[in-house]
Amino acid sequence: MMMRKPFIEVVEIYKKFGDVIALNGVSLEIYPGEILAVLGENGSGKSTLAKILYGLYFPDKGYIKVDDVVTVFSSPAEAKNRGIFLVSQRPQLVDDMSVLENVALFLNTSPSRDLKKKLEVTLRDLGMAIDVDRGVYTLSYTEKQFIDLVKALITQPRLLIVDEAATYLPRELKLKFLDIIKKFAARGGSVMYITHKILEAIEMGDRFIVLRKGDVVGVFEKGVDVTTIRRAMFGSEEYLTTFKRSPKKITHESFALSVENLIVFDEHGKPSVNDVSLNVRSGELISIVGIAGNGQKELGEAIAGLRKAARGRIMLNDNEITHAPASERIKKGLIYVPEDPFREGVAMGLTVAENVKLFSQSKVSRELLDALIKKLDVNPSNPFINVAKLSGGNIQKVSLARLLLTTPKVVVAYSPTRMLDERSKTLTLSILQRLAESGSAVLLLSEDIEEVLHISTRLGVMVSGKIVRFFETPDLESCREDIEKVMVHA
Amino acid sequence: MPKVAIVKRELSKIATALAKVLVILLGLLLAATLTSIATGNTLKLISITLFQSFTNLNVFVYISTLLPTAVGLSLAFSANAWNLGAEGQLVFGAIGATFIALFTPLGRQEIIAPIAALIFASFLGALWALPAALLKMFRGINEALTTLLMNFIAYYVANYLVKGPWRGRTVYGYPTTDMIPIESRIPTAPGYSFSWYVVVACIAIAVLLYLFLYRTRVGIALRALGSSIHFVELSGLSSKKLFLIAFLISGALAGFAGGVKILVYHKKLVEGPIVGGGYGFTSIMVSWLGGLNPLFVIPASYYTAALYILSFGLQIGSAAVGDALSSTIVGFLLALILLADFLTRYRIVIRFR
Amino acid sequence: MLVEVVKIISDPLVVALVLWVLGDIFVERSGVINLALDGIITAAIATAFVSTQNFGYLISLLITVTITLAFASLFMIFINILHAYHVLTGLALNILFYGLSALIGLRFQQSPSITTLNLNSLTLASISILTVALTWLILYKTSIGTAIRACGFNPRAAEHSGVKVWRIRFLASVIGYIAVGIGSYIYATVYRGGWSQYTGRGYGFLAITLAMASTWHPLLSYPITLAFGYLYTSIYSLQLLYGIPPDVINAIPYIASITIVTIVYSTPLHKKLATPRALGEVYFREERAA
Amino acid sequence: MARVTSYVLAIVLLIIGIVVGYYAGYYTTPQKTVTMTTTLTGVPSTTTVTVTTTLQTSQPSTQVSYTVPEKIKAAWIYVGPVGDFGWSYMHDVGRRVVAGLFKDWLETTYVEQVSADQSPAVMDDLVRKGYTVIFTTSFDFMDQTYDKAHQYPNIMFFHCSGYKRAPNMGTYFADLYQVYYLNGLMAGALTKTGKIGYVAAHTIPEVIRHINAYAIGAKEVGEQLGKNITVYVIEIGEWFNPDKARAAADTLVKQFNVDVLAFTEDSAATVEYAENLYKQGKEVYVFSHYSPMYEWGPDVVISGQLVRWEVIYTDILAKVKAGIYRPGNLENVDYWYLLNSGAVDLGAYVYPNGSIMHINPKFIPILKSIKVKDVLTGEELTVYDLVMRRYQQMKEAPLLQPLQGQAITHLLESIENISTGASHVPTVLIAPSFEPFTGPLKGYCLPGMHYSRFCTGKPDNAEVDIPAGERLTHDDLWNMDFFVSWVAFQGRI
Repeated sequence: MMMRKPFIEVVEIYKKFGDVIALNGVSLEIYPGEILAVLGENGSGKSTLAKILYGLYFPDKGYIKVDDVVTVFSSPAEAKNRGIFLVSQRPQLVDDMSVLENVALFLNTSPSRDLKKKLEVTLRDLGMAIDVDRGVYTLSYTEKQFIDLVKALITQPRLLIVDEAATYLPRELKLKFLDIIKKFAARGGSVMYITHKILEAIEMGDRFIVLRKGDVVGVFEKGVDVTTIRRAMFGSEEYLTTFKRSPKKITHESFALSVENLIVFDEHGKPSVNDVSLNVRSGELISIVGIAGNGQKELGEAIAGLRKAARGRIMLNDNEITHAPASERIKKGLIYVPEDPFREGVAMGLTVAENVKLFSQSKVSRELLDALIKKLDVNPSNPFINVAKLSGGNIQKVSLARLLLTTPKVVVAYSPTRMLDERSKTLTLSILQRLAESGSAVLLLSEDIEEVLHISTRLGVMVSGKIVRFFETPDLESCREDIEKVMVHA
Repeated sequence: MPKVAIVKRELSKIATALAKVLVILLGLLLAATLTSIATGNTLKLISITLFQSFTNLNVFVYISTLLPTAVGLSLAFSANAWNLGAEGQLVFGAIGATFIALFTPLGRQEIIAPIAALIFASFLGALWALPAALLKMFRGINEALTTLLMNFIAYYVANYLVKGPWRGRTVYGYPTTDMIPIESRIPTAPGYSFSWYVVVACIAIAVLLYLFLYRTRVGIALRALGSSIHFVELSGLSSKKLFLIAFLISGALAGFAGGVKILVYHKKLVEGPIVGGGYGFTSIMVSWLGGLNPLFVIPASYYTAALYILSFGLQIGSAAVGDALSSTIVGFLLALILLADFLTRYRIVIRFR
Repeated sequence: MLVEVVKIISDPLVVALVLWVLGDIFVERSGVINLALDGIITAAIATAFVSTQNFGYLISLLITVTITLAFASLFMIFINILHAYHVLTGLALNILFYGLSALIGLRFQQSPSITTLNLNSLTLASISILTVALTWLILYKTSIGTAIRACGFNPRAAEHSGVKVWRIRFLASVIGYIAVGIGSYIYATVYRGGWSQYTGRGYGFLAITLAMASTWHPLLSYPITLAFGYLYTSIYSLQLLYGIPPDVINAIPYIASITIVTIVYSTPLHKKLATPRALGEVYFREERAA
Repeated sequence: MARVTSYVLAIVLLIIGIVVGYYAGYYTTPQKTVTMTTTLTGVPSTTTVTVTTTLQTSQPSTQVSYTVPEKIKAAWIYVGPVGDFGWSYMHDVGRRVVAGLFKDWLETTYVEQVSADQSPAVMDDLVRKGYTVIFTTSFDFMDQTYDKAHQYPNIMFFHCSGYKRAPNMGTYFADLYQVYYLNGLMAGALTKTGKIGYVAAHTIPEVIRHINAYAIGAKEVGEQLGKNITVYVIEIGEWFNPDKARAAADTLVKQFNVDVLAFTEDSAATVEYAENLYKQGKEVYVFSHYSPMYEWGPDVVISGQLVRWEVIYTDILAKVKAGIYRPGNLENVDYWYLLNSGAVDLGAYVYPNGSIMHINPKFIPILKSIKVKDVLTGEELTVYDLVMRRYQQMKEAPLLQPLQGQAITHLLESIENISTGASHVPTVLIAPSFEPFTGPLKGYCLPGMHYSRFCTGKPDNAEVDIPAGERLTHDDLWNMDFFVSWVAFQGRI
């Protein structure tokens, strides 16, 4: 394999944002037909590297060699012309246009009838039945991610950069997604697979490169073990996953949050939450899992007040809040942790301190602020820095500050750990668990059973807008297979 | 082929400010030179006019209209409330001030009259902003559109008043109201045409609004509204109420400016386009020049005011400089600010490989 | 009734207005707030007028369109390369363009008027209808149109799809300002035939407002512009017949616009009309915010 | 690295700042001496000619020490751009004439596009730059000028079209109503439908005078030719809006079958419109307004009104130079210049040699072919001769000539002639022997306007009945708030 010429060589790439060095002279090469896994924590520079390769960022120093031609890309269009494409963490589609138009945009052709036929065939071959005239905003996250991948494959690229794109897909779909990528590599395409999940990387990669704070700290061949990679990723720092489910300690008999026969419609007037009832007592941590697009998001938003409830009732400590605006519910002690920190978790353009100030109903002293930043491990720790300058993971952490200011009566969280590396994920989950222990009623809506299995007191599975089954045993881990079966086959 | 890219530059605040000042100064010199070449006036004459425009105390004439309006707009814009109707709100403020001064007994009370007139002017300004805000909140209608259209309607309301029911008895049929009583006028500084009271009030307003926007929770929430409505809602503040607040404050401040125009400059209500005079639109520009920060709006309004003085000053005593050339020069100088802003925030990278 | 409609459709002022609105739709569909339109229209009218006097009608059309494109390019340099705030740039450049319009007009004017071109109703009507159709086709049926709209909806995603946002915005402004240039030419040579300082000032803002009212949709913009044009040009008879004061009459088109938009928005129709969400967004590729 | 660059930048900037500051300071220093010259004081001149007679009670005129400066610096403030080819343009033509005429001792400047609230600051600036005579040429500037006149007692202000005066602030105006009457005569002769249109900017007394005079003229001729004359008036509500003027003209022609147009709006749009119609084969005639607009419509312009501000400016500035006008005695200076002064004239074109084309040659044969009677004498003559006779009658107002420019004379303007008591000189003519606004006239009061002695205290649309032989006075003209009954306006058709 080493005898072959690399398709692309990255030479001494250096990129700085303000005072933060994102990439500090990174060099690597990718060969045709191989999957190069790039690993690293949040803020290690993985995404920056991907964006430089795709022409979204312009490197300060260093260059790229494609087919022995030295270059740097100053726009994605150039990268695309060289057969490079990036499927990123968030599907990059134009929401207001149809699927067909998005693909046409990518292919630089008009949205003609021929293209429509071609696209429909391609999608059918991949086993996706999507009406291509639908507006993208009506698609689920999964569907969007697939379209993003499919449109890249239509052009038959030479290098596919996959930046955490499969990380958040539900297992079954993820397998399908990864399969497509593997097939692509088998046909001779190059893949740069970026992830922070070590197991996923080992499963996919032919070679491994580990980044830490902008430096390449390890290059491994196939057959490397998890510990080696982990050591490279985290350095000497120890990282723990010790969750002990605390004994059920229900302080109240009454329900802190109860949802009765709730129906919520989506953008097309179809019920995405269909007759859901559930109760959460103080001190309980209840999880609702399901494959993305089965209504967890809408359920969470309806409880938070960001989405209208069509029928049913939502009660908070025996007060009806079904039609109260979101702001009212927050004041009454219901805190919602959204999935997307960029759009809902923080206000870009404000400083960290100002964001925290908004969460708090009372005055925030400097000491409290510093303590919070320390507790949440926000980096850099300057509270007067603009949030927009932080990395995605750190922004998510800032948005969690809302949980630490008071002991809320009810916490509703929807996929709060998406975009987080393992350390931050642990931190987030432990915060939620601690809140439940100190008497909050916690409702955790998720698409990832791994993360909720260890901490939930009760677990519901949601399929097509309905909660089909509750699991309530002290040892949820033992039910894992059952839960997965219900999620997929209900 | 060389690759050209634009990347961010991070300068310290002082360096940014100095660089901007430098670009502006060089721009002024360049403008002076070009003007003198174009018109055949000596560079000396043009330079004197330039210097005098920036040192003329009469800049406060314009500042006292532009500053309050622009400060209010910067609040609205940072809350994503696209109030393009400052012009109309200003006209309504003028109508309000005239009403108090001319048609109520308050108008004859010293000290009370101007204060009452300004308060009512602010109230009417806010009131004229209200329909657009309500239409946006309850019907989702683009507020930029409605406010823009309501400017014209405000003009015609004022026109209707001065030609109809409010037409003065002592004005020989001209379309104006009678003069407002002396008690309700605000005296101007001797030798100049502005009022110190108003200037102080305007600067106080700017500082207060800065404190409001950057130090209070509601103010911070208003700024957060610019990036995410859901975020604000999830922080326990009603985005609708905040939107309304932003709209009403910007309307009220435009109304205040309109009141000032009546009490200090016009001393009677005149036709809408004359009261408005395009200041509502210029204020939009000023608020962006100041980066939507009330404190920076102060120098921005000073600069714009000086350019007003300049555009007239250039015409005086020099050959061949009419409004055409001076407005070209003013436009050129404003464009230079944009260039200065670019140079301090970005740099162009050219790589040959 | 039919006579009235034909009269409005072929009114040169309305035809010019339609072209301005369509030109604005192109530019704003690509995500650029087009406030410099007013200044550019003013300057284009002055150019059309003086170049017709100096070079005749045909060459003048070429000159007008070229100069309009030159002005638009200046605006686009500020937006796309200097990354300046759209609103600020538009308003600042307006002042420059007003000044330039007067300089051009006063410097090159030969006599105070030109003989207006006598185009028949059919020609005028077909100019505007063709432009409407063409705008719709380009925006919704071609790859360029798709790219333009994508830049207005979400420049980041568009860039990610391999669209050079700055280039597409430039292209959109070129197409749009060709329409604006022709509109200004029609105003100067077919409608007015005369020029005085700052002729045409205010129509740019009117066009922007009308484009906004029609949610930047070319097909919708046509009836809305016609309705406005009718109210704007033909209601003075109300004054003589019913004694309605001029200021009330002058306000009617604006009040009607707000009413129409309110009614449209109260129906489900507006949900189908996707508006350029990123309008006014200063797009910088390396911005780290998602 | 960034820190070092910023320090270097700071130092460089500082140096440049100092250089620039020095440069600016250096060039501004001599300016101070210039301002000094304006405040020169000296012994009052003994050659003063005082024409003022205190007529109105006013504030005691402030005693200002003043000598006539060697060089007089005069400034004009215009409300619009000079390039409007209307109001401001004609003022500037006047300015250029005096600037050339008195170039030995007069220095002029102008500031254009000034709005009412900007004008005080502009006046401050002008005073600071040493201008001692300031002409403010818009009604909008009246109160601001008045205030500044009090603030700067030794600067002379002249305000156009207003009615407020101060010891150092005079007023002037050139009124066109007599010319409109002459236009009306021709309109009455040339209309085929008997329907005549008028596009009005605002219905203020000045424009009402124009419309009434025009209507009176049209009826005088039209009635004799068996036409039922109606003057349709549309008010557009703006002084300058070419497109609205055009829309209004279009409405008048298309919907009210009007075939002769006149207007008060500061652009040539109405003329352009009529010329376009002519090219499309429809004949609608028009009168040019204010500036010579013949060139805009050589086929359709019959005649028009011309203003020549230079007549007034020459008079004022010559008297300023002679020391006749000085700060302190302008309280009663009020120019109300009519045809007899030369400040207004009948016509639409000024030939390169300076003579005026009173009537478009195209229409002279037609006007000469229509015969009517002079209503005063009963004599039969052509319309052309009638127009010229009236023109001459109004141009002759001998006795008041030297007194003109004084508010006091307004009281005498309506006195046609005066008896001397000497038997060999029966009467002396002092006002024009013909005045359009002479009874009998019937009209109606305009809604919302009640100032004149005819309409004060009366309801809207009340009848106005001016008895035969009564000549309206200056005050009546200034306050005119009624239309003659054959004017159709706002629902009164």
